[in-house]
Amino acid sequence: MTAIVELWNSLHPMLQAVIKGLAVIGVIFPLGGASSLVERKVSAWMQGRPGPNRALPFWVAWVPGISLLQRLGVFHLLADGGKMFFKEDSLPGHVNKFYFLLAPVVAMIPALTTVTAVPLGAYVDEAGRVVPLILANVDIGLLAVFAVSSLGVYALILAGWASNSKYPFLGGVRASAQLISYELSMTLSVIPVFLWINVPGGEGTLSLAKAVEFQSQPGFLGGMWFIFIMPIAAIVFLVSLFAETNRLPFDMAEGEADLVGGFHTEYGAMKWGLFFVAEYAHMMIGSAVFILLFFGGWNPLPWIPLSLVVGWLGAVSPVLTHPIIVGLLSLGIFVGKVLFMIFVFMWVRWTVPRFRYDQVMKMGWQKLLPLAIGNLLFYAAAIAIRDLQLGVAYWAALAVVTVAATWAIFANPLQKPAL
Amino acid sequence: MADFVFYTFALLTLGSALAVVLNKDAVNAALCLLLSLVGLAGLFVLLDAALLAFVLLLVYAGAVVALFLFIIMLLDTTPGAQKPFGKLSAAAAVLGGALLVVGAHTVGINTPATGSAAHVAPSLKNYAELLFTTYLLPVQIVGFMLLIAMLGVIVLSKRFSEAPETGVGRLEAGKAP
Amino acid sequence: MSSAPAKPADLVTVNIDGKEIAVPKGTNVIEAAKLVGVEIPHYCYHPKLSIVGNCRMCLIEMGMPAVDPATKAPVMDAATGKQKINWIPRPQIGCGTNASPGLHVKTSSPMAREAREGVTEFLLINHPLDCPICDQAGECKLQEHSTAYGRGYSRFIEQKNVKPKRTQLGPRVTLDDERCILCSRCIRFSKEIAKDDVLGFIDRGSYSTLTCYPGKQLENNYSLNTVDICPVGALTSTDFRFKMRVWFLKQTPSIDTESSVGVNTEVWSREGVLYRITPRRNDAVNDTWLADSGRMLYKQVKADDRLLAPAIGGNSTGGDMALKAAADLLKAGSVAVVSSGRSSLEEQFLTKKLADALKTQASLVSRVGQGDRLLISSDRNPNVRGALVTGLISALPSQKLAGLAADIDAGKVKTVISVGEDLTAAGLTAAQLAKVSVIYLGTHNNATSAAAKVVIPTLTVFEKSGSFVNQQFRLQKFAKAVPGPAGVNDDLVTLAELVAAAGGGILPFALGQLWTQIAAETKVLAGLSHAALPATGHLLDASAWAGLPFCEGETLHFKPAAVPAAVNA
Amino acid sequence: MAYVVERKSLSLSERLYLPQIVAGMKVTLKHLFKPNVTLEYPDVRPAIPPGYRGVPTLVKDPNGREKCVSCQLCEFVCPPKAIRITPGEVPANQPDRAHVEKGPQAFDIDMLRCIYCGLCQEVCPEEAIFLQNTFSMTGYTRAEMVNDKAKLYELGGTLPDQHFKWDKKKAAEERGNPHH
Repeated sequence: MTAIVELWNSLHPMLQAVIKGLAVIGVIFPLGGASSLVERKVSAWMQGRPGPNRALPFWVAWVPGISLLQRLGVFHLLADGGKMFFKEDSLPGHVNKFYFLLAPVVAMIPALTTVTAVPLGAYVDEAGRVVPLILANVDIGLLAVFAVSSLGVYALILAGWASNSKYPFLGGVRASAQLISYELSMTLSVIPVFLWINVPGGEGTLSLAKAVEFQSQPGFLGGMWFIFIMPIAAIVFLVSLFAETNRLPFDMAEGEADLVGGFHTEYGAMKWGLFFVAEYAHMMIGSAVFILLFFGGWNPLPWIPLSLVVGWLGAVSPVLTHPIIVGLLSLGIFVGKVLFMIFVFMWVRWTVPRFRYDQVMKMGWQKLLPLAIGNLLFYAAAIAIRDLQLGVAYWAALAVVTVAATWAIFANPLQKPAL
Repeated sequence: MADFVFYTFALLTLGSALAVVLNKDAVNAALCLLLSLVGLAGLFVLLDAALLAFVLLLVYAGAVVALFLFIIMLLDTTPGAQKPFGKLSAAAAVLGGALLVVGAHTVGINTPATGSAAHVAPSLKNYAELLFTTYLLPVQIVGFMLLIAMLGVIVLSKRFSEAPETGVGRLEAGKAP
Repeated sequence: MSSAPAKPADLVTVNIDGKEIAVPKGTNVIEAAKLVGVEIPHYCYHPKLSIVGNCRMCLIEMGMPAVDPATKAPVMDAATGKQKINWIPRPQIGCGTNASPGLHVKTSSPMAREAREGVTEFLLINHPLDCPICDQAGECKLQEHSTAYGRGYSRFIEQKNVKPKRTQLGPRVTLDDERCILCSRCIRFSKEIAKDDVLGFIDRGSYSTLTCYPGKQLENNYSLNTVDICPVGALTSTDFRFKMRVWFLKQTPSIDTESSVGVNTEVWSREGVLYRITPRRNDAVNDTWLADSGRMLYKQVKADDRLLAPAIGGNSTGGDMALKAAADLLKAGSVAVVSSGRSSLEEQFLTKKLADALKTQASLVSRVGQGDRLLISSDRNPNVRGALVTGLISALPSQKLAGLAADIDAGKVKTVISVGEDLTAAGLTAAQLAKVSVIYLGTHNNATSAAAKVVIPTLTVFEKSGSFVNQQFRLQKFAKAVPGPAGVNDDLVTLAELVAAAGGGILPFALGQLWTQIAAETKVLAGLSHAALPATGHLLDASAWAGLPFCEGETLHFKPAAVPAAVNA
Repeated sequence: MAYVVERKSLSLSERLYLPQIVAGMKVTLKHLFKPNVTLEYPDVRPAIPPGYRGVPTLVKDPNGREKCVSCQLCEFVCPPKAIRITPGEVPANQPDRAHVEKGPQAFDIDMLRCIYCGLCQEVCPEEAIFLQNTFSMTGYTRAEMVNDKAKLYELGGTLPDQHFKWDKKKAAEERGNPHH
């Protein structure tokens, strides 16, 4: 095991980076594909159906127990992938060919680039410090994720426009308006978290690893995940995340009931498949960020940080505290949480019907954005009162203002826009 | 290595900026602008100004250019339909060029040569402190200007879209046999 | 029946179901009831046959105004203030009861209904009830009246009578004796109308059976009329037997083309296929009859020798090519036009335009056969008088084209265009035909089409609309029953194009527009239009042709004018 | 006249969406663990209930004789005009059927048109046409989807006859006139 570590350390840093990058991509891509199968299975089970369970290549049919994999539809995944690669990749005659071909590639770029700034786990080094597993541990991690993923909208705009056809165009227009609208509330909703993290006198940071670190402290408030501290922010972020990833109930850009297939109507084969994988990659990155910020990252449970678990493992056997083991453990916990979030995405998709486009816009601008701003103001005030130790009177004033504002928004049964 | 990356990004930035001006198709121009911004962000990263780079990407590349594209696609501008190079454009070009030279010169004499003195990577905290202390007034002024511009746009677009509804033409249209 | 309006003195007022109506004296109650819109069910009664009253279906309740037997003074009803009616306690037959002044009739009183229900039950006792295989189903009087007056189930538990099911009464008529209700319509028709007394009943009671006299057959040319008038499915047409249920068939009014009588017919078709032809009632022409020979004419539509494609010099070609070839021949000049008495009036009008454009006089071929004094006249062309009306010809045609033959021999004619006439049959020899270029417009192959330079197929009378003028100078229209074969143009289109090619100007070929021009240019047709022609035809003013020696003898509703008949025979 | 239906104003939890969505998710989650209700069709065949209206077929009587007399009532009543019959006379050399006189020469049902309404079965006076259990009809060409007479009898088979209408008729014919 040590040999592996030494071999790894002996590699050129550039080569290390390339291998790490490839490893992450090598996980994201198949996970995107597998998610499509899971989506089919989950939807089927929720609807009382068995889902895909037919495909079985004849040359493996003799393997005992293979029928379980068959019932789980694993070979459908292979068949779907194979189909994507080998079916005829038609290029309609009326499209703008350059942008038409560019769009799926553009869709993949932000999906894969954002991974670099997302910590995927952590290990405890010899000095006892928790070191995050991250490709580029930059100070402004969250901003990098937001910035790069905001470029994802170009894929939809370009696909819609280059298709030179009504429905894709409408899909592209919808997508761009929706993504820009919800980016605001999304960004605003995470600011309280970092206000909370960046205590006075400390180092200013936007690092996601720092956010996890903050949730792994000892003590009641220290081990508390942010979902408990600022639930409104978490909800606003989650809803915006659904909108940003174009998932139901916000998949206005596809809207097969009214737009055939939305921006990807004219696409087929692997070009379409890239959009598909990009959507799942977006979901995964978004879920990862959500979990890092609000659900304690790679900590198994609230108030039970990873380091505590490592302590327990050390009590069982010192071998288990080896960085590789701990790294894999944290990675497992984190990926498990992310996959559960993916499941939540599917769960919501097969529960809630699609919004109308005017409802989407109304919710974004008239509900979520004011809510995010109010949330930000509330926590700014709260943090100020806490840090400056202004005393009970100010707490009482904040409580009164909050209650009054809440009453003003919700007490009036008339459907006035909130705030 | 760093030089190679710098020249690559510089070439990308300048080349696509030139393409923005020279391109006849508005969509192409907007996308070249995007490329130029990405290149600029890369240059910022080389200068260890990662925050600036990603804010640039987030605000300009992610939102502003997307809105440009949005408008261009909705208006369906046909390439080659713009007006010829007029006197006003020439004057604007001369003025802009002069400003560029002055600005570059000012920046050149005010900036210490590379490699000298305390070159500290600007942290998030530095930016925040400067923004909320030294540059608080400019930030607020710029914010108000943007607000005023936004309100102006809303008022202008409202008036134009409502004009035919209250105008005489509509009444007459109703009376037409 | 007299067509002159009845004088008021001949009218008597009767009261049917409470409605007063004035009817000619002698009208029976069934006809009188029809005038007030009441249908009295009947089987044996037929308006054109004698009355026997043996089916008892038309039973009605009848009464006369009461008079005091002693003083002959009307007996008044105190309650209503009207004359009291003495109702006869037993039902009377409607067909045998003639209108008399003051007659009161109840057609649907409980007594009349009960009587009809009883008659229906008796008729159905031995009826085989094989409607699913019966050709009459759908137009069967027994079926209709059983629906109205039957009880829906049978109280007859004994064995039904068994009679022969497939008796050949003649070459065209098959008898199913089990279905026969012994109304004797067929017997009366044979005796009274066809004057061929071959049918009769033998045996008694439920053994009664319709049969031919020993050694005789129902084989006269009107035998199928017995099938028409049979109220049940007993007499069936051997030709139409088991071919198609009548409710699928579309009825199109048409005219029988076999002679100048112009019998009104109904053509029954389904999806472009003809199935049968039946007479259409026209009291001024054919009453309700039609000759058997006229019923078989529909077979020419699907005949093997039908011309289906245009040809030049015997080789099939496109319609445009054939028209162009014909046009070239016409432009070359020295053309003779042979027209036909079988063409419709509209075609004859266009043919006249063609002859005018070619500066020639069209000739017509007459066909003379033996008339049967009923519905087949000796002039076997349906529309010779149409040619006179349109001015295509001014004198009656002869049977042979002697003049044309002479012209060909003299070399005066280079091209002959024949509109539906077989020139060989009209007296031209093969050698004469070989000397000229023949343009033949026709429906079937014959010696002329074989010898023709250009052949343009045309439509049969069932595939086009138009009109004929019959021997009474009655203008009668016929309508398109089925579409023509693919690729065959309407005859009017073909002729209009030929006229245009010959330099006669652009003529309309749509029936409505063409009639506007025909009515404008033809004096006796002024003010008429094809669309507005009544179903029974329009009698034209024939005074202009009164002196012509037509060859026809007397037929059912036609008396020849007193001119020497032999002149043209 | 149109009139406006006043809608009940939404309650707070309804306006917040989230409680409603969570309630919905509870329902879907319950279904996630419920057993499947799908019939895995080609492996598991559905039980056809009595009275099922499958592919229309022609049936023969217990003696193996054609029941249809080509009365064409089914052709007449068929709403999508899927049935096409060419009637014909039963030749005299069929001793056990000649007394029926009439039978179909050709009998085609276009299954691309058929809507399985069952009116043909309803209207048939001879009880010769039945919609039976077959529910799956496939073919590669349009022509294959037209069931001709032979196919219809193959699909239909033989059904018990309750009336023996034509047998009685034949017996009466052979007996002659028994009364008097």
